[in-house]
Amino acid sequence: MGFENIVFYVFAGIMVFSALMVITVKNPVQAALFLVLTFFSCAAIWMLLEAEFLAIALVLVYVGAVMVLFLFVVMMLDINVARMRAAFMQYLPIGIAVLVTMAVMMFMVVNQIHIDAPGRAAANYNNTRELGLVLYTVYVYPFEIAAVILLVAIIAAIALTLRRRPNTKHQNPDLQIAVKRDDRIRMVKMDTEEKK
Amino acid sequence: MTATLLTNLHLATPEIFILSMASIILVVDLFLTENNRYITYLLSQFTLVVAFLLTLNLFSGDTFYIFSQTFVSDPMSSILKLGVYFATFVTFLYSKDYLIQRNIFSGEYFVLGLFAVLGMMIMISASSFLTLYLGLELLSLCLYAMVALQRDSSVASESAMKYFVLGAIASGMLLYGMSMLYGVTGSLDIQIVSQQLGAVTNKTILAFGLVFIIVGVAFKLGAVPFHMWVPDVYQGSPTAVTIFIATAPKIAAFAMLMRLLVGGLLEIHAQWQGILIILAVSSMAIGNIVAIAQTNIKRMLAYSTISHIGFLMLGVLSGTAEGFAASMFYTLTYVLMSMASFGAVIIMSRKGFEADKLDDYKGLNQRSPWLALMMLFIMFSMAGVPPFVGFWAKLSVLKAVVSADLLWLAIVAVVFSIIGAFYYLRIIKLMYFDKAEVSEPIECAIDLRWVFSLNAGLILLIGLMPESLLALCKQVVMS
Amino acid sequence: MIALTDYLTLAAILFSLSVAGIFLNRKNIIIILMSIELMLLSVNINFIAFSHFLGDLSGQVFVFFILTVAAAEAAIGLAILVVLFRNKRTIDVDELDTMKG
Amino acid sequence: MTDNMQNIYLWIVLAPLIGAIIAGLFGHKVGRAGAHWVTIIGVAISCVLSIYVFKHINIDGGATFNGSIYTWMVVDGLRLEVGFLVDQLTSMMMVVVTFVSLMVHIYTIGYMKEDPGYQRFFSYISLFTFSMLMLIMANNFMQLFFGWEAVGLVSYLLIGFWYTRDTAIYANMKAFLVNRVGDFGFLLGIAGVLMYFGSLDYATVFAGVGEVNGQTMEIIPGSQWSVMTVICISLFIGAMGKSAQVPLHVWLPDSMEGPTPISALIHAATMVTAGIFMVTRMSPLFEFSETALSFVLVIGAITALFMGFLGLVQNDIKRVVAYSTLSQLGYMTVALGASAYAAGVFHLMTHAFFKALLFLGAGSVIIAMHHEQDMRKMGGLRKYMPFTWITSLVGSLALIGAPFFAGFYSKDSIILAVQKSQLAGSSFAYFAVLAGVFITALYSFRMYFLVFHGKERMDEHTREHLHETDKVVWVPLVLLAIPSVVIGAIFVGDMAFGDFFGKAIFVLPEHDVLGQLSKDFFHGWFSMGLHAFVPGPAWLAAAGVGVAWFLYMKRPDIPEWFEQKLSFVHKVLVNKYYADKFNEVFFAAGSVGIGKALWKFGDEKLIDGLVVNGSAKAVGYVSSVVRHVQTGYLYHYAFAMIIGLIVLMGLFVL
Repeated sequence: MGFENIVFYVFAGIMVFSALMVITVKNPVQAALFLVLTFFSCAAIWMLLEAEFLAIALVLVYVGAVMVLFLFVVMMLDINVARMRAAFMQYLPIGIAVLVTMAVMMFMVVNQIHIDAPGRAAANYNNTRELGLVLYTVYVYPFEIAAVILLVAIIAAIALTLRRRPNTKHQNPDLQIAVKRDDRIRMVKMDTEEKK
Repeated sequence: MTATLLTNLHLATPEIFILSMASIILVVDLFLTENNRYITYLLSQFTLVVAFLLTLNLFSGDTFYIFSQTFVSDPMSSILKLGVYFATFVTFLYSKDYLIQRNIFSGEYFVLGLFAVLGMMIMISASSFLTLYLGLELLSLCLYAMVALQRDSSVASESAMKYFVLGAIASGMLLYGMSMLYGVTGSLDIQIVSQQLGAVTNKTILAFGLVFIIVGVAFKLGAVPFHMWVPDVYQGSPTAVTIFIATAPKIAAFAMLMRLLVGGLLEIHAQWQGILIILAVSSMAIGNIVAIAQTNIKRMLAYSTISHIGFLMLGVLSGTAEGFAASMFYTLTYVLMSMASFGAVIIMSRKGFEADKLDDYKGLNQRSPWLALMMLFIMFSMAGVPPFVGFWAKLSVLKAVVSADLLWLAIVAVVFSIIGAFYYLRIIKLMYFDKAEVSEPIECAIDLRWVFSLNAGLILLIGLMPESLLALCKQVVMS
Repeated sequence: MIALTDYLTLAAILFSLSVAGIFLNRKNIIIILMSIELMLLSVNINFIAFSHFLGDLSGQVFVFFILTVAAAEAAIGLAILVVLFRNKRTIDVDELDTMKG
Repeated sequence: MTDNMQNIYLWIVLAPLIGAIIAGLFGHKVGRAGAHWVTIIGVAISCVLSIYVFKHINIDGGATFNGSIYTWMVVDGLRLEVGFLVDQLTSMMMVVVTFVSLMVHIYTIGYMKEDPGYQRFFSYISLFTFSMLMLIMANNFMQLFFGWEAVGLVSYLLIGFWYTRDTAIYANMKAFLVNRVGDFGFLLGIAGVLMYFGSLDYATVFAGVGEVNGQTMEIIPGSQWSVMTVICISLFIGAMGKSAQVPLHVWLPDSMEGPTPISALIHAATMVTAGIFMVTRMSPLFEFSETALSFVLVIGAITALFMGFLGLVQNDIKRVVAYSTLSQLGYMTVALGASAYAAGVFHLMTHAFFKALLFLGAGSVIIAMHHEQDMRKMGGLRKYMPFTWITSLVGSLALIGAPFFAGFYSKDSIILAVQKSQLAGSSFAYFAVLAGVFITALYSFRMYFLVFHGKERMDEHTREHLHETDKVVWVPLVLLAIPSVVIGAIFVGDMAFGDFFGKAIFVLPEHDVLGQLSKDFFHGWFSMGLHAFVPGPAWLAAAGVGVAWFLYMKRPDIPEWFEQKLSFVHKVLVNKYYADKFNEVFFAAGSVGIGKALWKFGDEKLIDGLVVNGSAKAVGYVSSVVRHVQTGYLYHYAFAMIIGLIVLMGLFVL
């Protein structure tokens, strides 16, 4: 099973490295791109775990949508990159201490969990189909809630960020179509004037 | 398949109704102009009233599981939902004029509020980690957005950002804990998890997951040291949002505590009891002590919330049905008091003026004896002075703690509540014995006046005859 | 063959990194939001690993929902960030301290 | 008959309440006269009925009453109800409370004549009477506690009655805070009772003493505490707050900011004795804990002696009376500690009359002096105010325990009882109460001489307007003076040494000092009076009066001189002329010095400054430090969460 090991350790290595870069690089654009890399390698690891649908969904949803949103905001907000890095070194020791403590503590516990690996699924096993079967039956209630959550996200995002600026120039087709002759032309009646 | 899926669907009618109405109001609101926006308000209140009746109608002594065991309808969930509707209804009433005066009387406030109510209902009726998490997120997302709703206020957006980041961290931790429990029990269903717990031999992993889960719950409740968001958010949000955050979501957080720790993890009570003791004692200590140094009443009430949360946890940690009932009683009555206290802040505020400094309450008795008297009720009740309801709430949790052989904890709690009494009484002193800095009388709409009197009157009334509510709490917790 | 512990350890490292990231970044809220995404990712790895080793699909379903919620969360988080930036002209964490004490 | 009596009890309680409600809610409708009439009639009904009850139970030997009137609720089998227990002890207290209250009501008409809050005031004092009656007539701990809190509440309302005065508000807050400490103990005591006895009903609790006695509890893990001792001391801490025992006494002198009738009613005659009453009522509990009794004894002794010292150096007439109240409360507490409950309650009764008399007399002086309270600006008032003068003299004589006056019998019973007591601390207590007699006489007559005799030190304007106060003011004085003289002689045989209280008070045979005394010593009131003339406390009192006369009448320069020149002591030794007076002067002036020192350092700095204000400051300080943890920085908040998580993991996982 050498190949599987190689895949796991290579992608795990990339993942940890890129996650580390996400939290340490200066430029938020780079951070976002490293986050994309993290997600990609994570998707690869999920493939190993036979969660094909979620691996694809991760790439599509995260890399395709969420990260683009992040990048969009980063670009939109005009942030001074240079100033952002100050005081990082100062807190690095504490940061490392926290990181190591957490990691060691968590490792000591998760190391105790052992479940024997199941055999590989048959070639015609369709992860997406299986997931779909339960998602629309057993999990129909959570599914509906998730829909509501997305709706709330839309409402909130619009309510918070939509600005109607009175001085922007834009067309209003509704008014353009509804326009009448009288709105545009004014008939002026006047007496004829003699040419002098 | 369909038959099993959709049986007893009527048990979810309140949820379905709220969802439908929230969506309808969202659309209706688009077609309203500024002048008839009150229709949104009326529709929202109508929704809550109907939902109240629907839930009341469904109330029965039995427990049902529907939607493939992800939704539970039991007496406790019905009572807590009724509490949520009531709290939200009163909150909307208090908020209406406040929102109009500040030009944030928008449909979004009510729609998000209703979605938040839906989130709370989902949490209350959750019988699976999945629905619990989704309900929590639905509630939280609505609250984050509501805090930031006053878009031109820089404190509001600052507190929304803090709330959001800390909330996201907390739900991350909660999820981590859930993943651990899923790993050792092999199920997301809280009932099955609780049955499997006995079979788990490695208690360390359980405790590990448990700690993460408690962090998530403690954040939602606002227990020390996961309380840091509470003062900033209470202070920074528009008061109409603060009052919302301070009331109904506490009921939902209590439900979350009950569902997870009592419904799911009662088997390892010995382990979570210790954690809750630490959280409860530090909450009571930090909450009561830091509140003394506050000059902003919203912030002071935030710290007071933290200390009340400490008290609330005392009942749960005792691990007995009596204790759970006491905590439930505490939650419901605390929500009532919190509602009234922020209601007073709203009544005191006017267009362009926030009555959030303690000094604004100086000499209130001369300006409005009625308001001062009601405030006196509220503060006495919060301080735990008989015969107000706060006294019974404190007494019942203390009784639970003592009968769980934790006498020292009860003494510690009493000591902190005495320290706490100081800052409540300071408000009374300000109102009755200090000279008013401004002498203009307080204007207050007639509906607001009635609701506020009713709210404060209830504090006294339940205090005079608490036994029926106490008995109700006991009854629903037992089943 | 890769054991369950390896996946869980990977998730634990990722979780710790995200926690450190939240603490270390004192200037840029966007990085904090990214750290939160990392945290959720680590939880997802846990769930999927358990799901695979237990042979139970519900873990994957949970991840499906976490992904959905995380997307919604990111949208709202970024919306709040935009509002904040409009008000304060900065997203510097150090300057978010008007309320304290 | 029982039904009939039950109605009477109900009316005793309700009459003042009805008066209070009418005067309070419809004050502006009934007017000033209406307000005082309705409340006075209410209290008068209550007083007359109380006297009837007293006669019925104590004199005719009628049945005592113990029953519930109204069940409020039942929680977990715990009944919370309103009920009355009327026995010999209660009926006596009822008479004292309603009688003094009636006098105060009448007197208030004159004292508050010009106050805008007239109706409100009457409403409060009637409300107070109601609460106090509920307290003493309670047959269960819950009602006791409610009455306890209610009298406290009205007392704060009344201390802060003139809320425009800054000092009044400060005094009010102080009274409130100090009493919270006491109430905390009291609540713990009640909680203990509930926990171990499983009931709040007196009768049930007292019946269960046998089972609980000997049990221990573990408050701090690893050490065993006797349940009875813990409960009794907790309850007594409550009594210390209400009855102003050291170190919870600091609120009482300050409470003199309230109107004088209040000082008489609440802070001398009734409310402050609630603690004494409560301990007496709980005698079946206290008897089983010698530790608690010793604690009571020592606290009482300290209060009795040292508060007397403080009385010596006050110049405000009301504060002198206040310190004397403290000291006398100490006497009562000492009696309780010595298991001489009957003597304590007997002193409570006589004290209620003569102290109310002294307060009202002081009030009368204050009215005449146009609200001047400084004794240094008085003097020679005897000529202008004959009634006030005579009644004050009677009151002072009763206070110092002059033979045949009321105070003599009660105070001497206490002293004798303490002498007999075998408890730890009783020899210190004996010394304290004996020395206290001298001090009491000294400060009482210092006040008396400064006010009524000697040079007229007031300004011209005041002197011109000096005259005896209205009839409504001095008639109550006379009515109070009568019992101040005779009541001791009438009741000493029954109350202190007889079986007056029957089953109301329980004393273990080995603690029964009064029983021994009645066999060995007591042969009627007259012989007891005569006995005073053999060397004993009465001589000390006489010496005190003599010294006071010498220091403040004959040679007012001496105290001043002593204060200025410490070398005086030296001169006295050299100068033979002073040698005869040396003992007298040295002792007297010395005690003035001690008083001053105690006042300055003990009371103001240590207890008031350090313990009361200090703890408030400490909490405030901690608060102002801890709040800085909330830095406002998001990463600190997140850090706190992470640290919290790590700590919890460290504690509970690894």
